[in-house]
Amino acid sequence: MSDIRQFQTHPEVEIATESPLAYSRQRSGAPAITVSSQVMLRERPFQGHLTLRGGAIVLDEALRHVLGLSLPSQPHGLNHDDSGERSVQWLAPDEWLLIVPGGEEFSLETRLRDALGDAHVSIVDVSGGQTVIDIEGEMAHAVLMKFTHYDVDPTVFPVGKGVTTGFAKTSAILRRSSASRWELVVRRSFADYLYRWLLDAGEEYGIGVER
Amino acid sequence: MFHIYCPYCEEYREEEEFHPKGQAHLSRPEDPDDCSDEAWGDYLFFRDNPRGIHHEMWVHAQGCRKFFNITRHTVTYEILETYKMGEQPTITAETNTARPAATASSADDRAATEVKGAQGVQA
Amino acid sequence: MSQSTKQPNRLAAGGSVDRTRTLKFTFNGQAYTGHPGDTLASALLANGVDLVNRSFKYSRPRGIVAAGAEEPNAVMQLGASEATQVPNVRATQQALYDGLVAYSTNGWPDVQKDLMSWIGKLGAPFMPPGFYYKTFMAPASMWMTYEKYIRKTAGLGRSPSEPDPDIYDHMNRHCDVLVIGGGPAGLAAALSAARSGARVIVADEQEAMGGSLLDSRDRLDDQPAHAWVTTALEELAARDNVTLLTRTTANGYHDHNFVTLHERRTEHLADSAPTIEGRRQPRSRLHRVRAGQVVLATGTHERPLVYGNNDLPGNLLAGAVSTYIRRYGVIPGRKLVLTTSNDHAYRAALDWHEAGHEVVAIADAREAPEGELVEQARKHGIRVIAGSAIIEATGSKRVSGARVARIDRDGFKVVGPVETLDCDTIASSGGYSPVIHLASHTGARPTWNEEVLGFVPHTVKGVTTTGGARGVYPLADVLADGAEAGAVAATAMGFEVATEARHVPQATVVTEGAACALYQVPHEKPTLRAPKQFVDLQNDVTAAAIELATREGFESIEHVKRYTAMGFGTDQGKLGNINGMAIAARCLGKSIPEVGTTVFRPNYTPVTFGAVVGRHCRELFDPERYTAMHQWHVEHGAEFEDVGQWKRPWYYPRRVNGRLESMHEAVVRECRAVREHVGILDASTLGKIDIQGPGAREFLGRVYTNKWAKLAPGRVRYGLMCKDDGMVMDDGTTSCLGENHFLMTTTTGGAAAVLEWLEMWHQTEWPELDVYFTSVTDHWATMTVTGPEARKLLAEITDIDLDRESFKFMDWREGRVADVPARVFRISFTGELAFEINVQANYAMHVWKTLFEHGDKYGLTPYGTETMHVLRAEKGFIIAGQDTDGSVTPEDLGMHWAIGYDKPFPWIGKRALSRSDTRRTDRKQLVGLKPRNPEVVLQEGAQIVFDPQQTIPMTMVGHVTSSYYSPTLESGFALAVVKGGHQRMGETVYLPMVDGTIHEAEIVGTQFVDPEGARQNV
Amino acid sequence: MQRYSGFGLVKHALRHHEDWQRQWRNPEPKTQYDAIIIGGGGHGLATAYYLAKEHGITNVAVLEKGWLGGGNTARNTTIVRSNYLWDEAAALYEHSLKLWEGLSQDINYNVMFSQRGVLNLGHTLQDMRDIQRRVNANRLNGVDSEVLDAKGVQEIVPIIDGSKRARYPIMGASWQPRAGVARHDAVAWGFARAADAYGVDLLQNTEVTGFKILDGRVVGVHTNRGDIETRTVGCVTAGNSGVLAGMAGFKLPLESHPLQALVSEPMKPILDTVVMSNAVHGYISQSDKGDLVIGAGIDGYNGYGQRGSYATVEHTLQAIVEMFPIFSRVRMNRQWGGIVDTCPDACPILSKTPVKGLFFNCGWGTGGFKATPGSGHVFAATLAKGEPHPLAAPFSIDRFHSGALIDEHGAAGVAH
Repeated sequence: MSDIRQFQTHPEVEIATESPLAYSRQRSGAPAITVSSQVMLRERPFQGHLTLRGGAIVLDEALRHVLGLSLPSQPHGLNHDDSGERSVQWLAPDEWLLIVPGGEEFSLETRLRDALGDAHVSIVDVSGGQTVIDIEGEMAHAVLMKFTHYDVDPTVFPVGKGVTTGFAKTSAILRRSSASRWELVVRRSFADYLYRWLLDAGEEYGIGVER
Repeated sequence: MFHIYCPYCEEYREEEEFHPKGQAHLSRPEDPDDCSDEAWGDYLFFRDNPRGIHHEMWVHAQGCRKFFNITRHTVTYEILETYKMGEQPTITAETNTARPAATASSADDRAATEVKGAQGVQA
Repeated sequence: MSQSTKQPNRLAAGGSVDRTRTLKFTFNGQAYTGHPGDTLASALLANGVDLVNRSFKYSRPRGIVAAGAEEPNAVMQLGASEATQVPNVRATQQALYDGLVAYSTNGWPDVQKDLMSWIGKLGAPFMPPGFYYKTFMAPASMWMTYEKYIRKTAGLGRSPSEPDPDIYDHMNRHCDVLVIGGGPAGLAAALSAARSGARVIVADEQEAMGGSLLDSRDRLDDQPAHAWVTTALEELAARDNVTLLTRTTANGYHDHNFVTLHERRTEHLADSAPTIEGRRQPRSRLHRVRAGQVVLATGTHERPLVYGNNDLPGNLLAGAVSTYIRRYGVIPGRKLVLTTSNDHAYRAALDWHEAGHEVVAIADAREAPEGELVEQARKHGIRVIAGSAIIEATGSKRVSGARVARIDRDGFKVVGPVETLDCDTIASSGGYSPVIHLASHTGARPTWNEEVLGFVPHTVKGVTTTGGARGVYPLADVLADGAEAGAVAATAMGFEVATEARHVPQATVVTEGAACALYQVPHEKPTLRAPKQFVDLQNDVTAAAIELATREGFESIEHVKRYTAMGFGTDQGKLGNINGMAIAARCLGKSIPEVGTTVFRPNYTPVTFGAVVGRHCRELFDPERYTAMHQWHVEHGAEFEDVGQWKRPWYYPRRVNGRLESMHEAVVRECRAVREHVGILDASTLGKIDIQGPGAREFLGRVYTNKWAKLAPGRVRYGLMCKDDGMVMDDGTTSCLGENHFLMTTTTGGAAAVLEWLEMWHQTEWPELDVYFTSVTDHWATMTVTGPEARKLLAEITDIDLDRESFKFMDWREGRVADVPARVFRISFTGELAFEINVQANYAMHVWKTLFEHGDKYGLTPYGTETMHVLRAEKGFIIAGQDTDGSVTPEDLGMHWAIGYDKPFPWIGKRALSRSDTRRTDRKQLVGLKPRNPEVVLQEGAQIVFDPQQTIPMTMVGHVTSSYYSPTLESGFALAVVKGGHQRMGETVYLPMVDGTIHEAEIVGTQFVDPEGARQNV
Repeated sequence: MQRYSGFGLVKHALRHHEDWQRQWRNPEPKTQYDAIIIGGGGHGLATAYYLAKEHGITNVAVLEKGWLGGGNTARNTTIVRSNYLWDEAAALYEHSLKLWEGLSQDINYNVMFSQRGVLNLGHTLQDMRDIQRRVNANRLNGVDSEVLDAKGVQEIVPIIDGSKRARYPIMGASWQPRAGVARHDAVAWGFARAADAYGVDLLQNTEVTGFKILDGRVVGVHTNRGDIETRTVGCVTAGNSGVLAGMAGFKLPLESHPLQALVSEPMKPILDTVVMSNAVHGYISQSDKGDLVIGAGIDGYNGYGQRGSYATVEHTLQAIVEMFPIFSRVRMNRQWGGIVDTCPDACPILSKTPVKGLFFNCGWGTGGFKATPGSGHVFAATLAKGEPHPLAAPFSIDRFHSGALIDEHGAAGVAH
């Protein structure tokens, strides 16, 4: 075995998967989106999530080389590739979150490790432990204001920013990937709590869930 | 409710994202086996508890998870600076002797102190 | 119930109520009407309701005094149904809505015929301040009985007895400038700040913004003042950078400009928040605001004068009289006498006169009052009696007269004959107190300003006080001051404020004469013998009480307040505190600032618990964390145990012969399944930390007590973690995945703390070690398959070679389980053959279900935490936090084998183990206990003694930490800590129980089942 | 001393209350005292009282930098109980509880000690194990205590939500019937008046600015009103103890933290016992005036500002509404904060110090008010004899070096 043991989590055959919100939809339902819905939710599960830790310079080089994506060097930076399907986000001075289409994460990790050589870094697959919830609609930021003490005024939270901060009684990652879309990256075990919180807080605005 | 400048996130965040971790700049004795019980007890349990300027360690638990230091006045609760682990404070009780040791009524002189927090301090 | 449709005190015109619409409401069961725009107080006054409550201590009749937050008397019970009851609502701040139901909070059988008033009248002389400290002491045994009766008189309103049907929420807000108060100063500040581009929030507690301008006689830009309010609000509302919040009270100012704003969203509409298109909306909302700058434009509160019987219904604040007339079109009486120390209060007399009612006289305490308002009054033919004041009101349930006399303020005596004037209303004004509450919430002490005759706020960083709140009173000055304050605040936030942004309207200038200092009005009799002169109306604190307190040696104002209860009501002494201080100062021969200062605490006005709680209640009180198999557990009838925030299956009761198993039955069955066949546990909640880097191995050696230098890839080791005081904090297994790659597991409850612990040591002490820690708790789902049949079952669905030689105990392997890539760890917490299967959580349900598809024939049984506890205890495996309590060392646990004393680095906890107390041989040590009677299951927490004959207090030598019935042993058994227990094997200890029985048990080793460990090694 | 009684009250009423005497004098400081107590809070005043009453030492001054009883005595939530886990702590608090039981009569001042019982709720299996352990220990130590199940809790407090609906349903509780509440200010005033009657000088607005130490022994104190000689000093200054220890040249294992409390508006009686919950973090009782008196947890940072973080208050009210959903529409009137001096093991320090003649009584954390008479009683004995009273002996500073801590975090967990 090598110094670091990578692990391909995906089976070679088709296997039924359950997203972190599978139980929640059954327990709490998913209110339909109507014309009067001012807030809409959508889960985007089963993506590849990798936590990168290490020095910014080597990681940036490797990431450019492998994905053509540059590492945000400034706090709270969020970069997307041209397709918009792959993103890398600053989490801490030595930590970034890479989100890619589901299934890419293993080979991506391998390629990154190849590119990184002996550099002291850590790459950890956390795909099973996180999911992404999109929040859209004219009152999306109002729901977020109930949800987090972070300043989510669209005039001061630009597109391309992402933060880890408190949401109700836990924490999550909030990103603004486009003018109209906010993304919450939540941990699996807290997903149900956060989902129920969103439904409750969004009731006033006719919140609906894309099914 | 403190508004704390995280020197790693480079912005102010709400107190709820942080955990206080006690006195800053404690260091574990290099050779514990050489310590007397007295010295080891001091390291474990005896902390500065000033009424006035205090250096304390906090962790940005709901953010970048980094530990850092804060210089804070324990009566006015004013945060005078925040700085990264490994750096030294620029404001101490000694450099700040212009301010009298605070007494119960001296929340008054809160206005007198300048905040250096926003930029943090690069050592 | 009779219906009164007339509103005898409603003026035909004036005010901003909508006379075209009628609202019905009831007060004390009597039906009344009012109009949109009314408060409950203005509607009651319009209906001629004088008596609204009985006082707290003396049961004296009380009426409405004020028109805002400072009202002490009109404190009501609201609510049409049991669940919607709200205690202690101030009628002056409650908008009238159709169907409102209100009751007085005191008075029995009712407020008119209150029997308690007789007790109040007869008993009053015996109830000086602090009387309860001086009596009810004999005999000692009677206090609880006395107290029962004292408590019966307690309180104002009552709590509902049913849960709240409404919801509440929070809104976190950020702004550059928060303006508190939407009166002239606040609006001017908001305009100048907003025009600079700053993000501005304006909060005002009233139903409409405008503050004093809503009932002002002044004109702005040659229009009525309220017209300018409309213009200003239109401009602000049109701006994207401005948020206007009406019915929103700034209740607490906290450190670093954090302010809580309580917005009453539906309390003006109905008893319970109406739904909108079937959707619930919050009854009220708490805004948690972090402001760059705060502008306090909170205005003033008028102070009443303190004279005899000043609490009779019909005694009002002068300003309140104006407000009721001008804003609500209500005149609260027919014949008015005004008693004042200043010009401003003359407005009440002028408004009264203009409303067509009689102003009998104005008693002005100043020798030579002069000023435009005084002149106007004289011009109207109103009698002004200079150098005089009302010394006493007369009447029984309503003012019927005013006794006016010439007074010597400095000598504190009446110096002329007393004239009794016939009247039904007395308006009084002793000046104005800046509303400085918020500025002192963080401990800054206000200072007395002799010119203003009031306390003004001390400077607070990031806060600008403006207008009346800092003692600026003429309207033109207030507007200019407000505009300046807004500009200062915006500038401080980096915005440029142009000159034209500070534009304010032109105000008419009214010249006012100087006010004089007057608080308590002297009476012919000394204070202790005079009719009651109230200072704090809500708490029935009189001038005499304050005098008495000072006589008894209570000289600090804090002592006076506490001894008399002054300022401790729901109005927090907004009317009375300054008067009380002045009276204390007079009694002590000191000046007001010498007596002390006044501090306020949040809240400015009371806030509903529900609003503070917001959504963090009921189902959302605390997160519930679930594993990927949770739904299966629910569907299979699991009972759950709360472990930290996780919901873990506790046991799975089955329906047997139509009856659900008890926990004991289920656990016996589950235990047997594991020991005899195979069981499965959802172990996903264990904390899992991925550790990478060349420094990982060294790091593990420093934070664990045992050795890690030689753990090879493919191997797993148990580790024990201490704090530097030598006490066990957590434990778990760590696997070597690669030379520089480890997977650490922690206890379920300890996961977050351990990760933070590792980060702390790395970041603060050993940054030179190249290592990174990442939580993977949620990424992996973990299922433990354990029991003699575990290998057979797993073999059916895995490609991993499970042979005991190639996959040894404490090895891990990777491969496929149910086609899903898995890491399988051969570790055992049950003492049986066991495999811990880890798969990516999204595939977990498939793997779990597949195991059951194949497991049926082996008797695969899901088991919960209770069975897990029994099985591990039979093996003597500890649970950190249950068998340890922060005072237990690894040595105490008998885990010498896990202590690497000879490791080169002085690992965390090592040094502390050689302190004198940790070296004692009679420390409490972990042992097994075998009850002499096998049917006995000792109580967890039972205390242990060596000598059962000893009388109480007995010498306790330890306690039971874990105790269960073992289906394997067919006996109860326990783990316990016992003093010097390791050296006492075979000895008998005793466990005296609450019911008097004393259990006997033998001290034995901690491994009850398979001490050789053969079963897990098969 | 004018004796207080119901009869006396009537007599004074007939004279329009014009003849009440001062409850204590306002004397000038003398130049020398046999003993000086620094800190005029409940503990300091009790110490002075028992020094005079039990040990005949009456040439005593209490130095108070502000007003008597103005610190934590005036700011706590007045809970009195003795159901602590460890023998040493239980003995000390039970000693105190016994003194509470006769206190009003002893000092002729009704401190309104109301033995309405205290419930400590358990919400998890581990809570219940800890409760059983503590109750068993209490009983064998002679402290009244019992374990109740959820039904038993509901019987005592019918308005509590005992259903399974709760996020952390109530599983049971410990119940100490002799525990209760008292009127905090009256305790300070009653001890002050009784000590004054023995001739103790209560010096308010008198701040100690330093110690006179000769050859390792204290010989006097410097104050803002001049120097005073004495060879025995007892420091009872709670949150400020660290500052005074600094003046004497040594450190204490103490940190001063904010501890917050709040009250609702007064309401008709609805809750006639004390309910505490460590697990959901809140405790509550209803005063004789009708306020719900609610205590919050300790803020984690050091602070002398007599205020803490708003989030702490939010969490506490969440817990209260979780336990008592019917209080959702009740309104919070006031909040405030005190400064609690906490030791690493959540137990106090009653100890000699490196300076001879100088003793410290501090570190009570959240347990201070309930200990007032007991603390004063054993500390007075310690000062009088120069050696720790047997109940005080385990609480020496030495334990932080030997490791013999008395870890009461379980029993003291949340403030109370």
